Amino acid sequence: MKKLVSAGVAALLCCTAGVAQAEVKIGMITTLSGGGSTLGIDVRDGFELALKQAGASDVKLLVEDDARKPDVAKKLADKFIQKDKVDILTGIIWSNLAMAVVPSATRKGTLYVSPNAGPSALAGKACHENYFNVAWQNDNLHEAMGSHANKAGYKKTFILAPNYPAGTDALKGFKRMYKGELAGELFTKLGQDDYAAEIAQIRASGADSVFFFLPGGMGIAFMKQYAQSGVDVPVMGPAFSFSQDILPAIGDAALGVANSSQWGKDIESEVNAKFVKGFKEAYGRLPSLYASQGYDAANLILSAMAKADVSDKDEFRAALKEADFASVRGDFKFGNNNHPIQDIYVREVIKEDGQITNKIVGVAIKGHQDAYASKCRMK
Amino acid sequence: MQQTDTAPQSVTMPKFNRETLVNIAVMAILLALPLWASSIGEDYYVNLASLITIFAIAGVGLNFAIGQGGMVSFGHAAFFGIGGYTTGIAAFHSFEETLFMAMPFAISGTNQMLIIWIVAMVLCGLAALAIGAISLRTEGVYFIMITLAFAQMIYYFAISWPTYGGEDGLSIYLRNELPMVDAESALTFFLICFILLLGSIFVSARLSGSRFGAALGTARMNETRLATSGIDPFPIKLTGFVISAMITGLAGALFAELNGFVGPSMLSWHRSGEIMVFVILGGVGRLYGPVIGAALFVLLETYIGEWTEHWQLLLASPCLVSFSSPEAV
Amino acid sequence: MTKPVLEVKGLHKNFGALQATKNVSLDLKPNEIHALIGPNGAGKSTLIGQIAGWITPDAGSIYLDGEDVTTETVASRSRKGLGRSFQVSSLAMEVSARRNVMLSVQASQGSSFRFWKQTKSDQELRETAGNWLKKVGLGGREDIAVSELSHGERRQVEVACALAMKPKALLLDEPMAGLGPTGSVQLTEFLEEIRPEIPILLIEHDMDAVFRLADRITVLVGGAAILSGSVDEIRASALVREAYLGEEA
Amino acid sequence: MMAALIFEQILNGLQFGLTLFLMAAGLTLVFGVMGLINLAHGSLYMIGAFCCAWITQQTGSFWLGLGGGVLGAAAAGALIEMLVIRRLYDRDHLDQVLATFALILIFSEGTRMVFGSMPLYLNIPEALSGTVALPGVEAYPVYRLFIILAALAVAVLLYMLISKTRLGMRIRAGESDREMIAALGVDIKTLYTIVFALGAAIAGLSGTLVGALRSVQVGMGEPVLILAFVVIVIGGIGSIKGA
Amino acid sequence: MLLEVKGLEAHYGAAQALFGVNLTVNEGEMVAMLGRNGMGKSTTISSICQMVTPTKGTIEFRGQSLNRMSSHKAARLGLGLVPEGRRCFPNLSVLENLTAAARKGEWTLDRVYDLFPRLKERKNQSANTLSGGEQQMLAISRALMTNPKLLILDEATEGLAPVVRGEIWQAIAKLKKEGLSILIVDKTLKELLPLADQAVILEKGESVWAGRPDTLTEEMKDRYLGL
Repeated sequence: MKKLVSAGVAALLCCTAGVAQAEVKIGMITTLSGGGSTLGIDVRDGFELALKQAGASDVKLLVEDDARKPDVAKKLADKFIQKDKVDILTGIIWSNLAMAVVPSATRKGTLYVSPNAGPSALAGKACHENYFNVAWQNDNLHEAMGSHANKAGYKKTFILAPNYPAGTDALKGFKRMYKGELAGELFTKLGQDDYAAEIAQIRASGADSVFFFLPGGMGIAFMKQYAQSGVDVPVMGPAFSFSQDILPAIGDAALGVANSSQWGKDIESEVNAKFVKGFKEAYGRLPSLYASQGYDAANLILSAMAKADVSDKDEFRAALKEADFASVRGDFKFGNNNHPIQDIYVREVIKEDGQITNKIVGVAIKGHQDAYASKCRMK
Repeated sequence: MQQTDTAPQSVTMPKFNRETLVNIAVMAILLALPLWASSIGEDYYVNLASLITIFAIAGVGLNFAIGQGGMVSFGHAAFFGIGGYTTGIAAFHSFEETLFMAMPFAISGTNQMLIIWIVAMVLCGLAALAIGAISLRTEGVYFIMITLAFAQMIYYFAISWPTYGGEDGLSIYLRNELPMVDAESALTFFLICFILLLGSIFVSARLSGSRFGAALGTARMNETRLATSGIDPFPIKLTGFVISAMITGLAGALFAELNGFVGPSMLSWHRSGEIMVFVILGGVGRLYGPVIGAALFVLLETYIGEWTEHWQLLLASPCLVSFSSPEAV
Repeated sequence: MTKPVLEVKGLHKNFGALQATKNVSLDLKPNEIHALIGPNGAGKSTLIGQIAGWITPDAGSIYLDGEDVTTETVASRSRKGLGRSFQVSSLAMEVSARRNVMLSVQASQGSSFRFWKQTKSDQELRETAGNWLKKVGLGGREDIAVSELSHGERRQVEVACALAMKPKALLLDEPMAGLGPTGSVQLTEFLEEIRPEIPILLIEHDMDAVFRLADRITVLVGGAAILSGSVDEIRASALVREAYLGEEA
Repeated sequence: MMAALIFEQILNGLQFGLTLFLMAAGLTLVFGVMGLINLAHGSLYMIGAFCCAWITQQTGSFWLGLGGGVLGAAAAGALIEMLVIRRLYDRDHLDQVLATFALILIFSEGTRMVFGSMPLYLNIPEALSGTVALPGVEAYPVYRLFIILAALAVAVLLYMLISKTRLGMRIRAGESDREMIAALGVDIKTLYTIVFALGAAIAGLSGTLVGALRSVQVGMGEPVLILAFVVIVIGGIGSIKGA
Repeated sequence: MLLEVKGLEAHYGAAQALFGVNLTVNEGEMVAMLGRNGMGKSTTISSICQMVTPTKGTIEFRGQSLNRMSSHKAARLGLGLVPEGRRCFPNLSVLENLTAAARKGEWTLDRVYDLFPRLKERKNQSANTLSGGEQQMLAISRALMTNPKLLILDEATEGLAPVVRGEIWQAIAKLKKEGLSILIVDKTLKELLPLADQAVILEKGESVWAGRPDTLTEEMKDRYLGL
């Protein structure tokens, strides 16, 4: 629907490089309005930053807002494929939107590089050679948090997540690793912004800890209301609940909370330093993990473009699968199902120079691959 | 909408007044553009034309209720959605090779469009029968609100039914099939929709001109007259409501095929409002009005949406002026 | 004694504390015009509403041609032969006079669930309707939209609609109102003309017309029928003068 | 433990119910007096919340924001009444529905143009954050309690206004016989504008209260509006008691 | 001259109800408008009060033209209407009915209660629980509370018991004596004619006769007003 900054990067940089190969057209469908817009904006900004830093003149990026609605995302995908004839689709934040778009798009021969959503179906039975996930399989960060909960000695955790594919994956992931008992398990409505009832149940449950996965505005609303509720059970969650885009909105309520992430801005590497610095300079704020995923997605595509022509689908796919790029998170490679095998860290929310942010405090799981890879028929 | 009769002998001669010319022109353009777009390989525009056509069918359905029967339904998204979900659910079971219902009624999914259309229309008819039977006992605002409330109930029901996607909706990975033709082809699918649009307009015109149509029209203009003439308004209106819902339901089934996706947004009250806008933009009660309305709406959305995200503002402002000025459209 | 076409027995209707109809009984015999008069607020509209079927009485019954129709709907009473006109015009304004009458004709044929055949090419239906319009004096005006007709002409269309149902009894609610002097004279003459065919229950304020037309007059005051009798009896009645005009004669 | 949970949930339900009541009261007021079905009522809720968010950001005072939210919604209500709604009273309900539907689009898009599509988050003032102990519940958020009390206060004030003041008498008189109250010299147009602005102010207040709790964003009024409609349909249109 | 109506015509939708009504009321005068039911008396009153917009003719009140004036402005100039059917606000109490539209002037609650003591007894009762006569008293008092220059009474005694009628007539006589200008429609000529200073007869939407009531012949009464 909404056309935002798009036509862009290529046009800006057209004068610096000669035409090397056919232009690659990328269609980005992401959430730029409503409660989940911070995620989409960070993915977009990270993606654009990578293109800008690489001086990629042969990439044409088109960006559209899906407003977090599956039908809109589907419509945009059709438009990108049929009208704009893009080579690669990317950008979807939400698993339910991904499920509406990805299977039919990849089946029609369009490549899809996921910078965020990684629903379990697409990692297992319904994996596809045209689908690459450069972020994580949905369960990953939650699995990491489950193993962290064991280490932290929690015995009675209350868990909640929104009722959509990523939400069910999240709780499944947590439970896969967590060894203690559950004080309660709740699925909330996607986009819900009043958690009075849930908080009351947490209070009544006698839990010793709370694990929650509520991305975007939902997490802000939950944490603010949780802080006011007077319930003082420690909370933990995946990075999504404490990512840089929403920490300022949550405020001091988040301080000291543990969360799991495959990335942190304090990972020491040349490429990460370049990314964090470049992001701050370009947008005047700290990057979130979503931005890092957008950045990696763009770099993955650029690495493939250096090796193969996009018009040769087989060759280009193979180039993507090699994942021959420097990821900001450190080691990165694809498993058989085109999902990452990577380390996952535990971070803690701290205050640094007056800004609330995250700091890596340890590694939760090393070289982790998702639980669905074996169900995928790809090699 | 002055339907002043002409002398009987001239009835057989079509009147070539301006409205007729506009109608013919609109239909010709609607047919010609996708043919041309398809010939140069731009399926996107073919699908855009299909979308217009499908919305027009939905509008024809609602127009029958509002323009002919005076029943201002603010819940037609319910029928649009039921039509859509019928397609989605049938395709889902056909794809997963599961049964829709276990014993004692084993119903398997199907990917045959003809069957799906019939089932969709029947289901919409039944839903309309139930909704209408209650709603039509009220009038005016109450009718508007009750139809809205029913549609909302179905919307919430769809959201909370996880088997069929709940909030996330259902994807239809492969378009369903029609005998002898390749419905997967954009142009073929457009032609199917176009024929169904012509069919629905024809049916709606025939019905309006029939004895039943005369009774339904009187129910709109003056219900007292109808009752005084010895015709119970309720069954007449209910039948009209059901027919209207069935046409809109067919549009919903086609919409699901076109998008390859059904979701609760098909059932939302915004959708009801949009279908109403098609009817109003084209002129309430005008047979071809919804075609013009749907075309305007889709083109505005597509092209004004290209250069400003606030296209709805541009849509709403003139609407507001026309609805609130003394001499309406 | 001829059998009454329309008979009302002991009708009661209360609206909250207000007794709008108090034990009203009256009848309408073949070939007669029975006028119902009374001051404003005497309960005439409520009574008519009950006879026509818009209002359900609390007690009492209504017979049409010997059949109890007390619980029947408006439409069903119309089908069974109760034609009526309204105080405020009740026609479909946007369509022609002929279309309005055609509806009554099709209803009298009991065929409103025919979906396919087009009415505009249904010559029989059109002509039947046209004949009724000619009969009420609207020949040549059949195909004009009702909204374009004068008030008097609309009254004529209403009567044509009622007649097209081939009613057993006519209920006319203030047909003279708003007609102007010439109009009411014309309508009076027309009612005279049809009296032999259809008995009429006439509610009217225009006393000239009432006295000229009525065979019998019933006076309704405060929801009760206080007197029923011939024109001369009513004219002479002190009771009526007192109740109706507030005079003590 | 169980009893405490139930009691807490009852309070939460009460808070939600009262917010709905405020919406429904405004809607029924307008419907009862003017016979107008106003779909854009949810937009006034949103406008209240945005005014509050903006003023709070500018001044740093939530209380100024709260006042501004109410006044802003009332002003917006008065404005649309005079520009648009006034022309709709004598129109049929189809026109009313469509015109107010168009108003929703205009308000939503207008707000989006001014404030963007990012949700805004309000900070609750110090005095209202934290929890209180209530009989049965050891800790209940002060702000939620504040919403309950504020909504109850508004309900009482509204009741007083309608039943005790001259304005209220005129509103009720207009409800039963509009022509007659005009014939006695009451300016019905102004009365209607006031009633509409009043309904808008109440919507704005509930938007503001809830917006601070949750988030302030475009379209926030619609789910509440739809629920309020359902409440009204069940409670019977036009009666404030029903709401 | 307080009120002057000239050549008034009015329609209800397509139906013409008034075909030319002329009427004048002088300061301090009581004018009776006579005619049978449906002859246009109430329509004339509605037109004066601008509840019906006249299609032709002029209405002047206190030297100002009322044509195209909104109904509440006309009322504020000093028209006090006691409508046919009383039209009290049923959901308001007696006191509220009286004060809702009251305007300052010599008529106060106390004076109204003096005129109709029964209203004082029932001041907290809601209007729909009153008897017909009490409702009539309320309607008259309600109009008085707006402190009108001209009181317009439309069928103020219709459908009332004789005793109550008497009470109402007494009150009307009292008002007249105090110098209030009154335009009155009533069918009880016996009480009306001795009180009225002038009379106008309406026949089928036209004023056909005007003059002093004592010059009204029996023959005319019978022709225009009788049964």
